[in-house]
Amino acid sequence: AGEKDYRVGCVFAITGKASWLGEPEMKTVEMIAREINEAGGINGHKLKLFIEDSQGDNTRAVNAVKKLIKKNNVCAIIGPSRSGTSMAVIPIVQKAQIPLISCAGAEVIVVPVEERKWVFKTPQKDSDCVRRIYEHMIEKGIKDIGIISGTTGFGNAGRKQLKDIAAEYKINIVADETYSPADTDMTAQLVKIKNAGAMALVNWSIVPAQSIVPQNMKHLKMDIQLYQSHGFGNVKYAKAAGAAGNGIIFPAGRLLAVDSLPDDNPQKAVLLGYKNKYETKFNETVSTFGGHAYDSLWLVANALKAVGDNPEKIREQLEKSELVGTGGIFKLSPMDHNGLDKTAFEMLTVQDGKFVVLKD
Amino acid sequence: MLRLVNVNSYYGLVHVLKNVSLHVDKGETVTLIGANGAGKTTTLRSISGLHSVKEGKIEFEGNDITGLRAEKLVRLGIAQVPEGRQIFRPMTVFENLELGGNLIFKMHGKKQMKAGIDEMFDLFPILKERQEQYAGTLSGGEQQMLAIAMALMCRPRLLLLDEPSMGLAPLIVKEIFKTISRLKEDSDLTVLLVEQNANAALKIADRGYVMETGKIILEEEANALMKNQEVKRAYLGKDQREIWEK
Amino acid sequence: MGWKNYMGMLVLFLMVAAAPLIIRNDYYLGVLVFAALNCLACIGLCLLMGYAGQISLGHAAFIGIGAYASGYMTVRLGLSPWTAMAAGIFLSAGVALIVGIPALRLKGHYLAMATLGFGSILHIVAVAAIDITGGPGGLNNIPAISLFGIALNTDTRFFYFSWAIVLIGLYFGFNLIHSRVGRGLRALHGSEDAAGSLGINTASYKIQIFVLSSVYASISGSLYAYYINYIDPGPFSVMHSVLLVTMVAVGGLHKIWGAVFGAVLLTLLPEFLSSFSEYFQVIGIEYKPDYDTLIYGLILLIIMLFLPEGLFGGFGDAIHALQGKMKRLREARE
Amino acid sequence: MNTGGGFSDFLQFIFMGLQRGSIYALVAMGFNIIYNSTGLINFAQGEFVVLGGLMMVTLTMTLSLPMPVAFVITVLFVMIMGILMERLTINPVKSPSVMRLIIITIAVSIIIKGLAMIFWGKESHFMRHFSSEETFEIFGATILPQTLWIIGILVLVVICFILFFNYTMTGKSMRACAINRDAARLTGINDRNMVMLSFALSAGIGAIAGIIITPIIQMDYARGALLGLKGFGAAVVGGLGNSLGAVVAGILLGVIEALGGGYISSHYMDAMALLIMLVVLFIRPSGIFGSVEASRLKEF
Amino acid sequence: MNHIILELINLRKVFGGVVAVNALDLTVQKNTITSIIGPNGAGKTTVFNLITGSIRPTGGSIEFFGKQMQANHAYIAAGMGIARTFQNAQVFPDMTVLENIMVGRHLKSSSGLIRSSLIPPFFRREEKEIKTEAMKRLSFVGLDEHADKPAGSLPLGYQRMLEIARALAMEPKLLLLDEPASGLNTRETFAMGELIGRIKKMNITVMLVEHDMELVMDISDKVAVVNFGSRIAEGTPAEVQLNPDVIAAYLGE
Ligand SMILES: Nc1ncnc2c1ncn2[C@@H]1O[C@H](COP(=O)(O)OP(=O)(O)OP(=O)(O)O)[C@@H](O)[C@H]1O
Ligand SMILES: Nc1ncnc2c1ncn2[C@@H]1O[C@H](COP(=O)(O)OP(=O)(O)OP(=O)(O)O)[C@@H](O)[C@H]1O
Ligand SMILES: [Mg+2]
Ligand SMILES: [Mg+2]
Repeated sequence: AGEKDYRVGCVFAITGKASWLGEPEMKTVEMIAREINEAGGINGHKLKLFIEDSQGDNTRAVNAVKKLIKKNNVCAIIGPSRSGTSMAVIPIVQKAQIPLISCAGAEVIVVPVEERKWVFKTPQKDSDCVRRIYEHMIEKGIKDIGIISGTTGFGNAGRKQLKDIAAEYKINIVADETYSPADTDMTAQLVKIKNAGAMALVNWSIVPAQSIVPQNMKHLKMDIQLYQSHGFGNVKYAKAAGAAGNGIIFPAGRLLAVDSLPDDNPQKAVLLGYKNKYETKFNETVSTFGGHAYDSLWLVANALKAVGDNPEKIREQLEKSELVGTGGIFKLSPMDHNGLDKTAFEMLTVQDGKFVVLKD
Repeated sequence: MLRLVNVNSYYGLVHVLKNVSLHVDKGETVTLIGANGAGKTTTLRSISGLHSVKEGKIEFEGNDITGLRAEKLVRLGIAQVPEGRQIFRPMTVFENLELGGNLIFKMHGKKQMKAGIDEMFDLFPILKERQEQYAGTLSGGEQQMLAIAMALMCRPRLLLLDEPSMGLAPLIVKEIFKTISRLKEDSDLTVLLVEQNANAALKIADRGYVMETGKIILEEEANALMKNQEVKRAYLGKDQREIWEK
Repeated sequence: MGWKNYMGMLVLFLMVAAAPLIIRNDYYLGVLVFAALNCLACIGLCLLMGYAGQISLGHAAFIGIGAYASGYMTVRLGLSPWTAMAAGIFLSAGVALIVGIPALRLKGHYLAMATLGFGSILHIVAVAAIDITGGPGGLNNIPAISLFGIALNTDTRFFYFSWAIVLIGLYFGFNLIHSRVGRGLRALHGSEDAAGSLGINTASYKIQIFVLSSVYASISGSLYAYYINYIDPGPFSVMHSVLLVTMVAVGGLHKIWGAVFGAVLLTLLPEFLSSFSEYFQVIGIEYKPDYDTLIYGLILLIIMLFLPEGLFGGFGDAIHALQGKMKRLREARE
Repeated sequence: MNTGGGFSDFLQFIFMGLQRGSIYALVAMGFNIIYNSTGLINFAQGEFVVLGGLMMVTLTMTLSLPMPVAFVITVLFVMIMGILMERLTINPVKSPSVMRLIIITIAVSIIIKGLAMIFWGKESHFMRHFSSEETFEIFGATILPQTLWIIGILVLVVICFILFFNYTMTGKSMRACAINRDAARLTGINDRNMVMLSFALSAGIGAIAGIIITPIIQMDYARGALLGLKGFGAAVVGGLGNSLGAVVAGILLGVIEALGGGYISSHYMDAMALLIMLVVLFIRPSGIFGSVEASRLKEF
Repeated sequence: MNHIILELINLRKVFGGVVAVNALDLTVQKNTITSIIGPNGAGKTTVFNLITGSIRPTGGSIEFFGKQMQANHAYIAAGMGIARTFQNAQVFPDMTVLENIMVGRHLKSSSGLIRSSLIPPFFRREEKEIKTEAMKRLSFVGLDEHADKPAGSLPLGYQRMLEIARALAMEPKLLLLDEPASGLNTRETFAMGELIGRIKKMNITVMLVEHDMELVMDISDKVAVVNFGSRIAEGTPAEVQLNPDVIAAYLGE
């Protein structure tokens, strides 16, 4: 004891329009930090978290990050939760030279890496997700597809990736629709997709409204295959979709289907540990979103353990970190501030409101 | 019937009524005259419960009614025709009258209310013609008639009239004053009348009060007031103004 | 002729000049920058609402126009920030003119709805027109603006810059309300018929002031873009318009100073609340940010319930009441 | 694969529009009721819808009460919230200006949102449909039984309210209060009761909207604002204070959204609906059914 | 000498089903006081609204200084030199009495939005001039001591005076007064009559709508009586008073 605290900042959308992301993230980091401190801290230093609520709002997020840096003197920052808010705070951490590990999905957050020296992220890359989906489609002989995405930073980035990578797989996008996060009925879009002759549909979104898509499809008696993005990573979404959710296919980290993983999977121990702790403590199912915060915090904690709380050293350490996390097996490098590839994904499917690994 | 004892009222910090005391006996018509801004309207609003009284006491038929809200007082039998034609402008004339009769409706049912409206149509035939028109598009005089009719629909025992003749054609003014006298005789209505047209008011009144800057400065029989030199000089104009007021 | 207002500006000027000497933490200066940006938009809105009596629930759209004009022209076209800002002003003014001509014929809630609809439409366009606005992904790498060759890229510099612009905005505003035009605006607020009968072209006046207030908003938006160097449609939503109106109303609708007070207060309030949460953690009670919304609402409610003329008005009323009491006391003594 | 072709699509969009529009219409009517008795726009109207939806979810899904019982309890609960709101925040205001009251309702909406977040959490809640979830087909377009429930309930509510406001004394008295408080009081109308009643009624109608829509759209604490805005749009475009106008404009809004999304572009579908609404307002400055004359006779 | 300043020719206005003004002909001579009287709802205010361009006629025309008026907004008529007061006094309640009158100088000053906002008021000559001119009108109607009160708090009689002062600040050629004495007591009405007399002396033509017959008969040069939107009599006060139609429709026995 007597050692100074290691100060780490967190910015999550705890309330407001993206609270379904920020809430599990906050719970997770609080849980892990307590655990670390109860075990004696990091090299005898207590880990002190400063958690700010961005409300999913750019201005708030900017203020929060500044506060963490200027007032709380943190040595690293975890978050923000959303792609847009992450983009908004990048100039600040770049200028202040404090490492930031975003929990948001879009790949542009860490690309181009030369301009994002201080920025890292733990969620899997959207381009890898797209590739996994397209590979599965090719296997199934699907050529013409429709895409539908939510108009958020995440949806927008995914939509771009879907369109950019389609040619690579000779996939033909016959319909490209969007819906706003607050929308409650996608019938109009789906009818258009149906008429365009799509053989499968990809729904790229992170908002709860995404679970309305399968319901609407069912009501319209559309029976083409529905793919979702890794933004579907909360079993509540599958439950909300009800019976209509059955058979949805989506790539995701293995956290969601840990029960159906073989025992020799290297991630299994980590996944089970996190899942069990989280679910007993908060009495709700884990989501991949909490997992992103889990991975981020452990990356920071490990770096702190290795080099102490100098931000520049942490940054250098992060660039060579390796971690078996919930999102996959991270291998970061100066050229790759995410460190995951497409093997981080497992193709999952929904069965009676549960996620299971897709068999074929 | 009505008694005000040392009533004081304010608008914010402005002291408007200063120890006003007056009384109106049953069946009497009393008029309150005074210059612009003397506080006549405020007196009426204080009685009818639209304006709150800071100090003093108001009694109606022996009961203390100070501080009661306007809608309660209407039930007790006090109706006011407010200054400036307060009617429901975006509603039709007929609906206005119905609303005026909403107490009758509640207590005696629809038939009685309809009968009341018909009475008003007899009294003011022009309203009958205009019954489907929005009240706000009536001419000034028509609006004033409607306002009086609405107050009468409450079947009051005490009627407070705030400048009923304002903006009305001479013929109508005469009608209205005639109506007031008639109502007074027929149905034993007690009236407290505020008028700028002091001559006409004093003619139908039994008694009068003169008000100046928030104080009652004079109380006398109407006839006596009309002859009072001071009053003549201050309110009744330069000479006799008898030509147009028969 | 409004000497008090100009004195007030002097006081504000001194406060601004001294602030960075007292407030050593850049974070607080940063919050005050956002306060300044909101002030600017609110001053314009106050001229429109408090003086001319026309409501706008779409003002965030003009902030957005300023921000996107600045973002687009600097990032995509490589223009200088000042040029881009000027272009934003012209664009806002143009849009305000086009929207204002039909919309300002409407009154009250109808006008509110029309401006609200307009604001939502622009927000949707910002989301959907990906080629120009970057869509939900936004525009990044917006350069900092520089003045006399000094890049305004630190919080202190931008603090002075933004508040200087607020002071200029105030100066214009005060000049305006104590002029022929300002009186014309207040007159049409009081009675459009009477104003018309005195030769005031009420329609044209309403449009002029709408355009002017859109310019204030546009500048605020441009500064926002140059300050945080990244924009996406989020901050320009209808909810922000509602917040602006709330700021003006909380401060007191009928005084420009009210708008300043309201904007500063409601910008600082959430930051106070989040600092509060730390305090509670220290004394051991678990305070969650979840309660922020609730407390924010409660504070807003209490202000509106107990200070009818808004904060600034309430301030004035209190002084007034005190004066009245003193006077009565004096009278009583005599 | 799809056989109906053009017409069945069109019908599909119409169904979708009706379903959306009905909710807008109900919210708009809620606005109208309070507007009619006080002249103000209650920005917490959307929050009533949310409260209705969430309460119903708790009663039916968590406590497993039968639908009709839960329905009645929910509506009563939200009506009490409406009354509380009026008693605690609107009634005490001494010298009400419309602007001030509107900001107060904004504050209340924030408070209700905050409370809902604390009690119901932040996630979306879903609920069983009233009857079967199996769609049936009409000319190649599919329709959910729940949509029929929504439309049916809308029609019922509309008829009740039109009758109430235009043909009952209480309804007219409520309108009178909105127009001229003092004059209303002088005819013996208890203005305070009228205002309270209007809050109760509009909360009730909001609750109904929340209850019937939740099975389809799910419900979370933050939904209120958007529902409120759309409803406000419908209320204004229909002509403030006019129930029939609210219904027509609400449904119009819903249908335009659906058709725009279906035939033109989903990216701009909300914008198109709003644009048409604006054009309507510019042509008819007092809304579709609002009387120009009547509105000129009203103050703000 | 008998110069016609305003001429209404076959003027007609219909509101929905109501014919408010019906084939009305009327001439107004320069520097006179012309009164219009008639029962409530006869269409007097409507005539004023037509002259000032705040509503458009259904038929007929209005000629001002021999030129047909095309004004379709009130401000255009004001620009031509027509000022008015309203039946329900319309002051700007939140502005002070002096400011109310300063608004009346609108047409006599010119600085626009940009010039106004650039230069502070105390450096603007125009502003000083507006103020002195407004003060003159204030004294003219005798409201000096109320200059700094909010206009809304004035008693009605003073509000009417204020409206007139405000209209005079425009330096109009023609002044339309809509029931300036309503709500005034006998003495105040007398003062109002005297005020109107002084206005006439300033070479301003006055049109008056009023129900106070003594006032009308005292000061008018010419009286026109309308009923149901049509003229039923016209002449000097003395002639009109004795006209049986007028007595039946308006004055009463
Ligand atoms: N809302 C108000 N706020 C402030 N002062 C007011 C208000 N209403 C009236 N007053 C003031 O109170 C005083 C009395 O006004 P009141 O209306 O009672 O007079 P009145 O005798 O009815 O005059 P009038 O003949 O003009 O109707 C006046 O000096 C007036 O200026
Ligand atoms: N906007 C309108 N819509 C319908 N009818 C109207 C409208 N304006 C006026 N009227 C009608 O036109 C007629 C003339 O109205 P006007 O106001 O000109 O009368 P007036 O002679 O000024 O009466 P008063 O002496 O009572 O003021 C009235 O019957 C009135 O109801
Ligand atoms: Mg009075
Ligand atoms: Mg008239």
